[in-house]
Amino acid sequence: MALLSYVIKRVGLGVLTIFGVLTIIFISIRLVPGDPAVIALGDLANPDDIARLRHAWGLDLPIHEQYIKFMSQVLLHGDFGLSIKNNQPTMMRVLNRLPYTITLAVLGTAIAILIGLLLGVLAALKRNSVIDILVMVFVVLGFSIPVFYLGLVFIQFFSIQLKWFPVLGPNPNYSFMENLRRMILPSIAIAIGIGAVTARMTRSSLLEVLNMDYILTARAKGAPEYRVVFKHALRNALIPVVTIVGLNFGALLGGTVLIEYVFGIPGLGSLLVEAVFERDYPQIQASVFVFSLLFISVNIVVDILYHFLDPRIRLE
Amino acid sequence: MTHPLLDVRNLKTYFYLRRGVVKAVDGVSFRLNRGEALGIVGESGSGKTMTALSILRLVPYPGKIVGGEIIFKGRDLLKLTEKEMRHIRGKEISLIFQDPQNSLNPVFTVGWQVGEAIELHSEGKPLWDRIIEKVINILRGVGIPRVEDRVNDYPHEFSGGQKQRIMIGMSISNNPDIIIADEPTTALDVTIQAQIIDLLKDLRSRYNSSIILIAHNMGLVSELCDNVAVMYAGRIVEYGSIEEIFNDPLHPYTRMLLRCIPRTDIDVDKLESIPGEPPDPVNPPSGCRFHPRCPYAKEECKRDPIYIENIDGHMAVCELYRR
Amino acid sequence: MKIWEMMIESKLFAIGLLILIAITLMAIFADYIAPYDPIAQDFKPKLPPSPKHWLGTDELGRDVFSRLVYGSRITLYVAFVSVSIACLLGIPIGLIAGYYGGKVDKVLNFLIDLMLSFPAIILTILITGMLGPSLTNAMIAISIAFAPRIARIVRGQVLSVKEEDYVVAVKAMGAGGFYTMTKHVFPNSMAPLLVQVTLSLGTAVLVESALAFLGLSAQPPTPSWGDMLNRGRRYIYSAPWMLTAPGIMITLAVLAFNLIGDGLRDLLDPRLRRL
Amino acid sequence: MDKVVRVDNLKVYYERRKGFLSKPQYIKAVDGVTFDIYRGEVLGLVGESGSGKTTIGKALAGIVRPTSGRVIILGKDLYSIRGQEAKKLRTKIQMIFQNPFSSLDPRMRIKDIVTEPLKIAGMKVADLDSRARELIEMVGLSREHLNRFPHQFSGGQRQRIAIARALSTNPELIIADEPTSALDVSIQAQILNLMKELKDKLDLTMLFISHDIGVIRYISDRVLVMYAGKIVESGEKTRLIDEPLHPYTKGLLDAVPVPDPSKRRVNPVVPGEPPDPVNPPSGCRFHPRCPYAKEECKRIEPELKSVDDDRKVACILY
Repeated sequence: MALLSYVIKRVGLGVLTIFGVLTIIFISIRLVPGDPAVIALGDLANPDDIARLRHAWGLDLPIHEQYIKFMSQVLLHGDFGLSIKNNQPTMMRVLNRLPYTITLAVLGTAIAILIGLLLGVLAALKRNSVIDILVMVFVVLGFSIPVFYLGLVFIQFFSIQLKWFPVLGPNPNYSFMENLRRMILPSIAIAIGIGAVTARMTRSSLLEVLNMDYILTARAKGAPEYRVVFKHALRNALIPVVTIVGLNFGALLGGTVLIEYVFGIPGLGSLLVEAVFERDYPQIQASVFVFSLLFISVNIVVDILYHFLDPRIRLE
Repeated sequence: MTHPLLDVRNLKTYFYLRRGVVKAVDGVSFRLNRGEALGIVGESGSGKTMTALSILRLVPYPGKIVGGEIIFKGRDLLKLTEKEMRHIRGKEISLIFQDPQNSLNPVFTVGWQVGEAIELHSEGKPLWDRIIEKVINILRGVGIPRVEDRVNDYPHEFSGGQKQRIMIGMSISNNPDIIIADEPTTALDVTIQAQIIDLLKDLRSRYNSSIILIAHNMGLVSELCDNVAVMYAGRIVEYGSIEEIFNDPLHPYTRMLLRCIPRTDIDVDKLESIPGEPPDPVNPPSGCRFHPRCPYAKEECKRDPIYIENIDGHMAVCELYRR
Repeated sequence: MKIWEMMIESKLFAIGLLILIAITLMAIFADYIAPYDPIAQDFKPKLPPSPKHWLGTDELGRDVFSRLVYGSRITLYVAFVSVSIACLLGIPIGLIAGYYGGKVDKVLNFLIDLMLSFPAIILTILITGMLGPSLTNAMIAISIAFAPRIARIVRGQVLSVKEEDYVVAVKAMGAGGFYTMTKHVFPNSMAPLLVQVTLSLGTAVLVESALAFLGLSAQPPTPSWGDMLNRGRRYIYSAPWMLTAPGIMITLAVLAFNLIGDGLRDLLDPRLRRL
Repeated sequence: MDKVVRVDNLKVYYERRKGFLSKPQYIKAVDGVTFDIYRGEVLGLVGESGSGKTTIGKALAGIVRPTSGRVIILGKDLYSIRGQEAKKLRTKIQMIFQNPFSSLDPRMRIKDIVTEPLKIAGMKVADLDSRARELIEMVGLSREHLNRFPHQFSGGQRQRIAIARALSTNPELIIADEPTSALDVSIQAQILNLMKELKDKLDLTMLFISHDIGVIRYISDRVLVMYAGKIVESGEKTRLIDEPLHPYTKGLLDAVPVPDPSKRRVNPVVPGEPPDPVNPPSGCRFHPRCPYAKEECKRIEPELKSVDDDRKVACILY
C-alpha cells in the first residue's frame, strides 16, 4: 500500500536523521575549550579522578574509536554515560523528568491548536472586521512576546494579583490533580506563541481556500454556508496548517525549557539548564538528544498526517 | 408573448477595490427562454463571468450586486433570502466552471461530491446507497468509463476531460432549468473540447434544459447556441440570433472581433486587428466604452446616454444607427 | 520604492520602523540618555519608580532605566552580528545547493535538515553549554543555529526562481550559469530573503534574551535585558518593576522586526495583501 | 533549398522518479522526430498538450538536451559543439515564450531586456541605446517605453517586448512557443500581424508552435502535426489543412469549432483521450482512438513517408 510504504520510507529517513543528530552531539563535546574532564571536575580535582572520568567518557581513545563507542552505547543501550552530579545514568534522569515536559508540550500544543483554529477561522470569516483586526493584533503580539516574559506576566497577574493559581508549577510532592492544576498556567503561556502562528496560518489558508473554484462549486450546489466552510474549506485549509504546527513544535519544545525555569517545573528543560551550569556534559548530551528525538518524531507524525489529509499525495 | 424563463434587467455588479470601483457588470439586460441556449461572449475582463455568478448570487468578495433585477420563473432572485436562494442553486440553476482541475474538491471522492448535490436537494433524508446508485447512473450518462469502480476515486485520479464530465454530471443531477457553463472547455484540448460540446448538445436535447454558455471563443458559441450577447467592458453591446450575429453583425466591435479570429477554413492575408487595449476597468471611457478603439467613432459616442438600435430583437448599442 | 513611500503604504511597516529607530537611537546615544552609570551600585536597592529613578532601582542598587538604555546595545549588537554571520554562512550554502541541484543539493539539504532537527533554543543551549556561557559564545551559537535556516530559505527561493520563464529565456539566449545566477536568479531571490532576514533578526533577539534569561549569554555586570528580566523574576513580589521594563523592551524589539518583516512581505508581494 | 535546421531522429525522455527507491520511469515527450526547417519559412508545429511540441522547441533552443538524435542548426550539431563556437551558434537562435507575464525579468528595465541577448552574445554594438530604440520601434512601441519596467505594460505590449528581444541579435532562427495563446483574440491579431510583417521584412526563419490551427494556418508556410511524441503528418499548410490525410489530423481539424453557424460540425468526434506518455500504445499511437484502425495498426509502427512532393504522413492507410 502506498501509505504504508511512505510511512516506512519516512521512518527510515528519521532514523538516518537521528544518526546525524547523534553525530553532531558527539562532535559537540569537542567544542569544550580545553579538557572537558578538567573543566567538569574543576582545576583542583585529583588527577586520578580526572583520568577516571576521561576514561569513562572515552576521551583517552582515538577519535574514531570514541565515535564507535559513543554510537554503539547510545544506539544499543540508550546510554549516554553517568551524570557527574550523582553518578546516576543520565538517561534515567532524563526519563524521570520527561513526563513533566511531555505533559507541558502536549497540553501546550492542544491549547495552541484550539486557540489557533478558533481565532483563525473567526478572523477569516469576519475578514476586515473589528474581530479580524483584534485577532491580528493578538497574532502580532503573541508572536513577539517572549514566552518567559509572558510566563512571568501570568504569574504576576493570575497568581499574585488574582490568586487563581499557585506561583509554582507542578512537582512530585503534589497529587496528580493538583499538578494538573499547576500545569494550566504554564501550558497556556507556552501555547500563546504557537497559537498565534497557527491562527495566522489558518486565517490565510482558509481565505485562500475560500477563493478556490471548488468552494464556488459547493456554493453553486446549494450547500449552506456552514457546510461550505467547515466541510469543504476547512479540510483543505488544514493541510498547510498541520505543517506549520509541526515546524513550530520545535519552538514550543524550546519554550518548555524557559517555562520550566520560570515556573520551577522539574522537567527535562530544567535538567538541561542545571546540567549546563554543572558542566555535566553527558547529561547535556542526553537531554539535548531526547529533545531532538521528540522533535523528529513529531515531524514524522506530521508528515504522515499530511499524507493522510491530502489524497493527491496519498495515492502517488 | 410568454414570460421568459429568466429575465435579467439592468444588472449591476461592482467591485470595491482600494484603487477604486470596478464596474464589472454595468447595466446588463437579457432574456432566456426555456430550452434556449444563449451564448455570452467577450474578451477577458468584459464581465461575462461576473454576469453568470451574479445570477446565482455568488459574486466573490469584494464584489457586490448593486442594482437590477433577475426575474427567474416570476420571482426576483435578488429579493430572495439566502435560504431560498440555496434551493435555487444546484437545483434549478446549476453552474459549470472553466478549469476542471480546480472545480472539484481535492479531498473528497467524486462520488461523494456528486452525491452531495443530490442529497442537498432531496426531500427527507434518502439512503446514501440510493444516492450513489443515482450518481453511478448520472456519471455513466456523461461518459465516465467503469463508473462502478471509480465513484470512490479522488478528482486527481481523473483526466481534465473526465473531470469536466463529472462537473457536468453534477450540474445535471437535479435536472435543472438552467445550466450556466462558464468557459467549460477553455482548459481542454481541442478533441476533448469537441467531446464536451457534444455532451452538452446531447444533454440539452435529452433534458430540455436552457443553457447559458459563457465563452471567449466565437467558434464554440456558433457551434452550440441559438442567441448571442456580446459583452465589452461590462456592458452588452450587441444581442441577436446566432445567424444575425455571425452573418450580419451591427456593432463595430462584434464585426471586428469576428474578423480578427484566425480561421481554420479560409486563408486571409491580413487579420483585422482592433487597435489599442481594453479600457482600464476603474476609469472606463465615457459614453460608448468602445469609442477609443472604434474606427467609426463620432463625437456623440463620447456622451451618455447611448443609442440602442433594436430591429425585431436584434439589438446593438451604437450611435452609427441613430438616424 | 522610497522608504517613506513604503511607510505610507504599510502602516505596520511604519510602526515597526519607528520602534526600531527609537531603540537604535537609544543604543547610539546611551551615554547621553542614561542618567546614571548602569553598573555602579550607587543607590538604595529596590527603590520603586520615582522622578529620580524613572524605573526604580534593582536589588544591587543600580538604576533600572540606565541599565535598560545600555541593554539596547547588547540586544541590537547580538542580533545584527549573529544574523550577519548566519547570512555569510547560509547564503552561499543555499545558493550552491539550489543552483547545482543533484547530488550536491541532496547532501547539503540533508545537512541543513539535520541542523534543523534541533529546536533553535536547544541547539544554542547545547553550544553555549559546551563552549561555556558568554556573550561571544551566545553569538556563535545563534549564528550556527540560524545559518541553516537562512540556507534553506535561499535554496528554496533559488529553486523556484530557477524555473521562472525569464530565467529559462536567458538560458535560451545562451547565457552561462554564472551570468544567469548573478544577473537574474540571485537578484530575484533577494526580496523574500530580505523579509526572512528581518524576521530572523526578531527571532535572534528572542533567542539571545532567552539565553541571557537563563544566564547563558552576557555575564554580569553587563546590562542585558534578558539578565534584567531574570533578576526581576527573583523579586517578583518585592520589586515587580524590575521585570516589567525589560520584558516590554524585549517584546518591543521583537515586535519591531516582525512588523518590518511582515510589512516588507506585504509590500513586496501584492498578491498576499489582498487576503 | 537552404536548410537552417535539420532535426534527425530526435528523442527527448524525461526521467520521473516516483519515490526514493522506486525505478525511474521515462516520459517519452519526443520519440523519434525528423524534420527540416528551410531558410525564410515559418514552420508551424501543431499538436495538443502532451504531444511534445514544446519539448521540440526547447531542444532547438538549446535548453533541453536530447536523449538521442541530433539537432543540426546552420550545419553544426547544437549539442556537440563547445566553447566560442557554441556561443556563436546560440546567439543565432532566439526564443519567444508563451506567457509574457513571466518571461521578462521583473527587475530589469525594458532597454536592458531588449539588448540583453547582445550582451550575452558579446556582440559589439556601436550604440546600444540606438539599437534598443530601433528594436522597440520595430515592434510598435516607442522609445519612451525603454526606461520602464515590465509590470507597467499589458500582456500584448510585453509580448512585443519579447519579440524585440528575440530580434536583437538578428537571429537565423526564431522559436515561438505559443506566443499568443495567453492573449485575448483582439490582441492576438495584433501580435500575429506584427510577426507576419516582421517575417516578411526581415526574411525570418521561424518555428511557430501552437495548438490553434487557425493561428497556424494564418502564420505558417508549412505544418507539422504531432501526436504523442511523434510527427503524424507534414506538408504545405493550405493543402494539409484543407485535405488532411492522417485520421488524427482529420479528427483534430473537425474538432475545431468554426465561427460560422452554417458550418457546424457533422462528423463524429475523435473518442478517448491522448495516451500516457510513459506507456504509449504499441504500433501506431493513435490506433486506440482511430476510426479506421485495423489489426496491424497495433503491431506496425508507421513511418513518416512521402506521399507526394513535400507531403508526408505516418499511417498505413497510405
